[in-house]
Amino acid sequence: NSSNQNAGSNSNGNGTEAEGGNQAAGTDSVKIGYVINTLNNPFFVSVKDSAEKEAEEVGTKLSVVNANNDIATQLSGVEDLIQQGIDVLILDPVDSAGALPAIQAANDAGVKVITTGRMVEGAEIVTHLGYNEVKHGKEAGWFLAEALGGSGKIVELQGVMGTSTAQERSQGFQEAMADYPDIEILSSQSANFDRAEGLTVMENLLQAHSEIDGVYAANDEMALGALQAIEAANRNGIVIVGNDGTIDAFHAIQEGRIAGTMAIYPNQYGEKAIQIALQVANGENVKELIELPSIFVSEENVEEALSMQE
Amino acid sequence: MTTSAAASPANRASKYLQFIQTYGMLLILLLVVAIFSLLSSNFLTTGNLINILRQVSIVGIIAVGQTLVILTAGIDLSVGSIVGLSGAVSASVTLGTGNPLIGIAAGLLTGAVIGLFNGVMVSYFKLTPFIVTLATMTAVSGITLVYTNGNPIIVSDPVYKFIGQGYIGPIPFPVVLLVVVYVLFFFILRKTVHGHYIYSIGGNEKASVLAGIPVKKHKMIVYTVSGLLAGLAAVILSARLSAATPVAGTGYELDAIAAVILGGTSLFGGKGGVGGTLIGVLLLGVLTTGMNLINVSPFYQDVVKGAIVLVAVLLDRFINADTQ
Amino acid sequence: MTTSAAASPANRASKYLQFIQTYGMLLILLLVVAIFSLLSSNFLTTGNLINILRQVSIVGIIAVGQTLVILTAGIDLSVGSIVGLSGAVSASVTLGTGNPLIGIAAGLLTGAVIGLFNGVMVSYFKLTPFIVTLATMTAVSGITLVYTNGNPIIVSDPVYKFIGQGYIGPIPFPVVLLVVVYVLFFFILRKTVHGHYIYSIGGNEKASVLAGIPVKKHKMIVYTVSGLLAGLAAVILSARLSAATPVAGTGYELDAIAAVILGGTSLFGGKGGVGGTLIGVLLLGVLTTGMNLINVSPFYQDVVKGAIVLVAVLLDRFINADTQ
Amino acid sequence: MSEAELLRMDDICKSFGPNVILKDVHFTLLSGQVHALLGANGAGKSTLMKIISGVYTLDSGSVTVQGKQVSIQSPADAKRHGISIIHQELSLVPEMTVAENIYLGKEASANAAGMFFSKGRLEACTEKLLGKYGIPLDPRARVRDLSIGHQQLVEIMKAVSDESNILIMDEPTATLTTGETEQLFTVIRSLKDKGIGMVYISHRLDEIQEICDYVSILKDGRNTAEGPIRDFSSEKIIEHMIGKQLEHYYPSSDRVPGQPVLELSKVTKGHVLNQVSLQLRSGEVLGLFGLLGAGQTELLKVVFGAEEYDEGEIRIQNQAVRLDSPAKAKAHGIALVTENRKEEGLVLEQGTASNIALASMRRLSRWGIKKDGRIRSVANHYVEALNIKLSSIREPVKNLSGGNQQKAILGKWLYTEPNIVLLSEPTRGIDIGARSEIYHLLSDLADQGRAVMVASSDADEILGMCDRILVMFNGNVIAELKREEANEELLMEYASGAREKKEVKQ
Ligand SMILES: Nc1ncnc2c1ncn2[C@@H]1O[C@H](COP(=O)(O)OP(=O)(O)OP(=O)(O)O)[C@@H](O)[C@H]1O
Ligand SMILES: Nc1ncnc2c1ncn2[C@@H]1O[C@H](COP(=O)(O)OP(=O)(O)OP(=O)(O)O)[C@@H](O)[C@H]1O
Ligand SMILES: O[C@@H]1[C@@H](O)[C@H](O)OC[C@H]1O
Ligand SMILES: [Mg+2]
Ligand SMILES: [Mg+2]
Repeated sequence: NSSNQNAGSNSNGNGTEAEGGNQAAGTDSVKIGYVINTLNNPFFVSVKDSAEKEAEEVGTKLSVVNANNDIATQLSGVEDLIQQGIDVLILDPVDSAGALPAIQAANDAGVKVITTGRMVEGAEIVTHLGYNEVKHGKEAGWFLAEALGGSGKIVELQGVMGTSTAQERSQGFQEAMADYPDIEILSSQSANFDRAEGLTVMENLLQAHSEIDGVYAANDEMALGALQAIEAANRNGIVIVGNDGTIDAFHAIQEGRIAGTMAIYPNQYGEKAIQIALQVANGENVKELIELPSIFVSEENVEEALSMQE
Repeated sequence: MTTSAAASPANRASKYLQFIQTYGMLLILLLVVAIFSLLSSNFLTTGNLINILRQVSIVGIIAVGQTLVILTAGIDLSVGSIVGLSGAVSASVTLGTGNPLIGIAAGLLTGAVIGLFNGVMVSYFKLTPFIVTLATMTAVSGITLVYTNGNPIIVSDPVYKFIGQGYIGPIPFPVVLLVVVYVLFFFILRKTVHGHYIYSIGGNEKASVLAGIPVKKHKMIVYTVSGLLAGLAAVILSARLSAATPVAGTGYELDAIAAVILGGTSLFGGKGGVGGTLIGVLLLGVLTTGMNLINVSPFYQDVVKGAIVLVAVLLDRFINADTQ
Repeated sequence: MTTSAAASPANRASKYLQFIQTYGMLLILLLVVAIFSLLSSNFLTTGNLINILRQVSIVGIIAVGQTLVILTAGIDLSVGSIVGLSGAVSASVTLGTGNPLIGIAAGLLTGAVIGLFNGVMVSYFKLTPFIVTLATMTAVSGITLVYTNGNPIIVSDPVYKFIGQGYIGPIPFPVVLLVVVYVLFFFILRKTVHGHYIYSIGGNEKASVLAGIPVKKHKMIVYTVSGLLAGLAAVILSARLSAATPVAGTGYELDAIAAVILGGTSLFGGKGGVGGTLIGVLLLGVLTTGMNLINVSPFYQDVVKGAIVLVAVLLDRFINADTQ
Repeated sequence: MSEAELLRMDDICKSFGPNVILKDVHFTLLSGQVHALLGANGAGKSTLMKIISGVYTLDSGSVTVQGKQVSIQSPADAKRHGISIIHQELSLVPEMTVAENIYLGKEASANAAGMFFSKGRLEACTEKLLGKYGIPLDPRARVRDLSIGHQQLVEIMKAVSDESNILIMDEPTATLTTGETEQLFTVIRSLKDKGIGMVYISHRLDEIQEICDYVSILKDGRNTAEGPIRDFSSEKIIEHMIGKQLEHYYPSSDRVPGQPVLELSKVTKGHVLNQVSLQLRSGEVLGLFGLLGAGQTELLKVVFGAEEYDEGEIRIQNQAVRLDSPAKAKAHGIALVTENRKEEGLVLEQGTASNIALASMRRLSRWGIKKDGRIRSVANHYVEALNIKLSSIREPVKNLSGGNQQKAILGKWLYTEPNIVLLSEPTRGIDIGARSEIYHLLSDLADQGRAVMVASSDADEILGMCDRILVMFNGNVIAELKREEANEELLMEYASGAREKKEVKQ
């Protein structure tokens, strides 16, 4: 059912020009390479699935390579795709740094490059489908603060230390908290974007602090892990906020077990990346910067969000 | 007999040394516990100690299998990936059949079958354990992704969840399982012929073959058990999370191996046991929890952890200076 | 003498066996290359072969140091973390001083110092290599985070970038370095006293001590070299990427160890060499690139990779069946 | 007991790669027979025995056990056919106790319940077994802590406790003293009475004469002679083994020793060495005689810096020295030929050339780079001089026969051109021809003015080759004897503590 036509209609501020233009002549001869930063979490798995689905629908060749969260693997993947003879490269960078040589290599080989997710400074690209992780951290932080009425004790679960996603989301979150002097961050700990670690770190934090009002988690996997810990400890009433907008998180929001998540619709993300790649391949004009739909999902809009995530 | 007379005190001394050797690390564990207790009043509480035990139960159980494998001078790198696949299988079969027991059995079986495969490759095809289990690890993580399509599987069956979240009296069920597994394998290593052969194979495989011991069979069993225990750990983990995630277990093999070696089992086989492993597991668990509790910045946690492990083994070395 | 007469053919035969033993894996590598060439017309092109060499240069260089360590019956788990820290140091010092040579020296030195530390702990304090280097690995990753504050460091100095992105004629500079390192250490292992001692220490440490060899010193050197080479790999990596990221290098130790063991070096020391390691490195590199080229879905890549590695070692075992 | 045929091997061939090791060998063992299998180092004795005990498989030929043709593929198969072997090389689990080693693989025979394991019951069984044969071992002692001789006793008892019909002993006495050897003979005689057939391999011909009924001799992997022992004098055996007669088995010596080069005063180490004082002069061969565990090995290791000592002083050329590592001792011109070749002597995976070069790399290199040509020629020199039988100087020494391995170790140390040569059981496992060559070699060293100190538990060899003899008992040097005044009885009396301390000259 998910026709690609609705991509722009219900998301905030996207600027795709070429709705319907993806059936243009020559789709089947276009080869797209997609280097995706990781498949280690459901979010990016959805991105990949939706991209593959879209490619199949429009009948174009798509090769997906997993960079495995490693910039060297990312570069190798790009090089391998160039050897394969792709026309357009979609690069979902592992990090805001370290992608430049990969993009250059593609340009040198005459491959057009689109980046998604993180912006790569100084790169020669056709367009960027982006979002802003600092902003995400901030928005999620604001929501949490407001949900607590502007005061309370909270903990932060960070992602893999040293990755730009973790850094930027944490930065945004901290900036948001700066606006709320009555909110005390009891502890910031890393749970490596992992559900099982979210569980154990939260168990420890629950041991350490008899009063916790809120949890900010840099992704939904950690938020869901923390949720298990909190429920098992019967520490009811702790407000949990995550990032990503995975199906599991939406269900938990529906059930009222977590408060909200900063959602970047992964299925639209993959789908749109393919559509734009095709436009680029066909020499159509695209905007230099296309902002990906991202929206904070809470109890209020979770049904709508779920219906979009099919 | 001139020697028997002299032997007894020597024997006693060697037992004493062995005690210190195994329990030198215990002293260090107690020291670390004492330090954390001073630094955080929440550390030395029943609640937190139970918390720690529950947290270490998963890697702790895996580490038992790893101990057996390492005692035979092998290694099993596939256990982490087994946690991923076994968890997915047991969760999905539970959902599919509606019967948690069938699901759990399927999860355990998955682990045992992968372990058996490793064991056959190592024993009968004489392949290097490191490469075999590394290859299995890679393949099994791939299979997990294919099987789950990369998505987590939610399980809410109460019986299933009990494995990870239930209690027997005040004791969490995973802790009960942990204790049962350690007691059982302590017994197996000490009191059964199989356990005896594990030591002899690791101590001198050639001599064991020459003694007519069915070395291949026993090695195969050991890898199978390691897989089975990883399957059990998978069930506990997914039950604890009410979900099986495809990345579950990543890196657990290294934690388990570290615990085994910290606990005094030699990578060259033949020396050590599950008692030491438990201490190693606890030491690593206490470190993680302790640092969360005293709120060490995540940037510094690894520095502190690495340093403490190093100091621990250095201290242990000085305690054991003469026994080498 | 009866022996000299018999010696020649036997000698030749044993050389032949040794050739097959080392190069059995080479045959398998060639087989894999042939298969990929059939499956993708883009595979067997000069461009792609150079591409593969450049890609494997980083882990390839690390694997040389790892080979030396493993030959002494040790292991070095810290190399991956050294890549992170050395890269950060060399990038930041390059930025700070404006002098890429000083930066590169600082990066290499960082690696060597960490390696030296490992070496001292293993040789002089007699700690288990596995635990020491695991602890260093943990601590060093932490230090990298603290040092970089978790942020990447961009370097755009052209001299610096040349190390990773430059060419000598048609050959990428990292490939030149790779070749130099392999040739150098092939020579060191075969033709120098230090190399001779590496084998004797790994083959029988006790006998080496009793032969009056300064075993501790040589072990220490080996770990230092391993750290130094990881530092070199770090410089190449950061130069290739024009950036050093704090998580760079994570997991490279396992890739390097896998290559070493695939290449026929025994984890128990004393047997093997860098020739085999190069083959192991290439096999793993060819697999990754080949699968990308023939467009194997990422979920299936691990399954295929694990399976091929397993088949490779099985084939190798059959080729070598008599030599065991 | 009737002389039933227990074992029969016909037309046995075995090659390793292109090397033909055994060619059409036949061998027959009767019930109650002690059958000597003789031959020079590398003749193929161990290989033949490994074929019947399931370690190697034969290329062609047939094996018949008690009239039935059998195929033996593994040690377990061999045991099932009632064949046990005491291997030439120790195959014990060092971390385990004496009892655990003796009953390894047959725990069930000592335990009631098959699956469970009771250390206590094993120990009781071991106690009984050891008591029966009067072997002085503690069932609970860890094998790692035993001297190599005691380890050998464990190995023997391990095979004896199998209660097999066929028992193969591959150089069981190489590490035993005369006393222990006598004990073993008692064991052998009692097994013989039970009709057990035994294959006995040894390089000590006097033992052969004493205990064996029948002799088979191999040379270069072929049968050369066999028959009842009464038809074989030692001279005849030697001739069949090495193809010629041996003259001047021991060297004659009329040296005049020079100045002391090594002096120990009151060196003490735990319970192992007690106030040991001695002098070693240039131009002499000094013998160190003692029973198992008397401390000779420890003494040599202390002098070589391989083990620490608690008190006392060591002087070299009148200079007090602190030898805290073998490297330092080597720098002082000391060499130590260790007794345990596999553990302490050889890098098994490496070739003979590499092993011989190992202790002299400094001389065999320049700027840290090996002189490969020089290494080869040195190795070839010692292969020739010591008559080491091998197929290539690069072939891993693990493939050499036991005696040839021992020679490779000797070569390694001879090439260091030491001034002070310490040797611990240097002829262990070496055939009679080569043994004599080694005696002459050591004598030549002394003639050149070097100082040689040999620890041995073989009284005959001590008496035959040494200018002066020190006897050790319980960590003490209790007697010093001149060659002329010494004889075997006297040595044994001192060594067993039956005779009180004799004044030791300082
Ligand atoms: N595994 C092997 N590979 C290659 N050659 C071998 C192997 N085992 C033995 N040999 C060779 O076979 C020959 C016979 O060896 P064997 O051990 O049977 O001699 P032996 O008669 O027992 O000598 P010793 O008296 O020294 O023990 C030797 O030349 C030896 O080098
Ligand atoms: N590492 C050790 N731990 C405990 N006891 C030891 C150790 N090494 C040696 N011993 C004991 O020290 C004593 C002296 O041993 P040593 O090897 O010097 O005897 P030896 O006289 O050379 O005997 P042999 O004739 O068997 O070579 C023995 O009783 C031995 O068991
Ligand atoms: O959204 C996150 C992604 O950006 C990061 O790279 O990996 C973890 C995810 O949850
Ligand atoms: Mg022999
Ligand atoms: Mg001795």
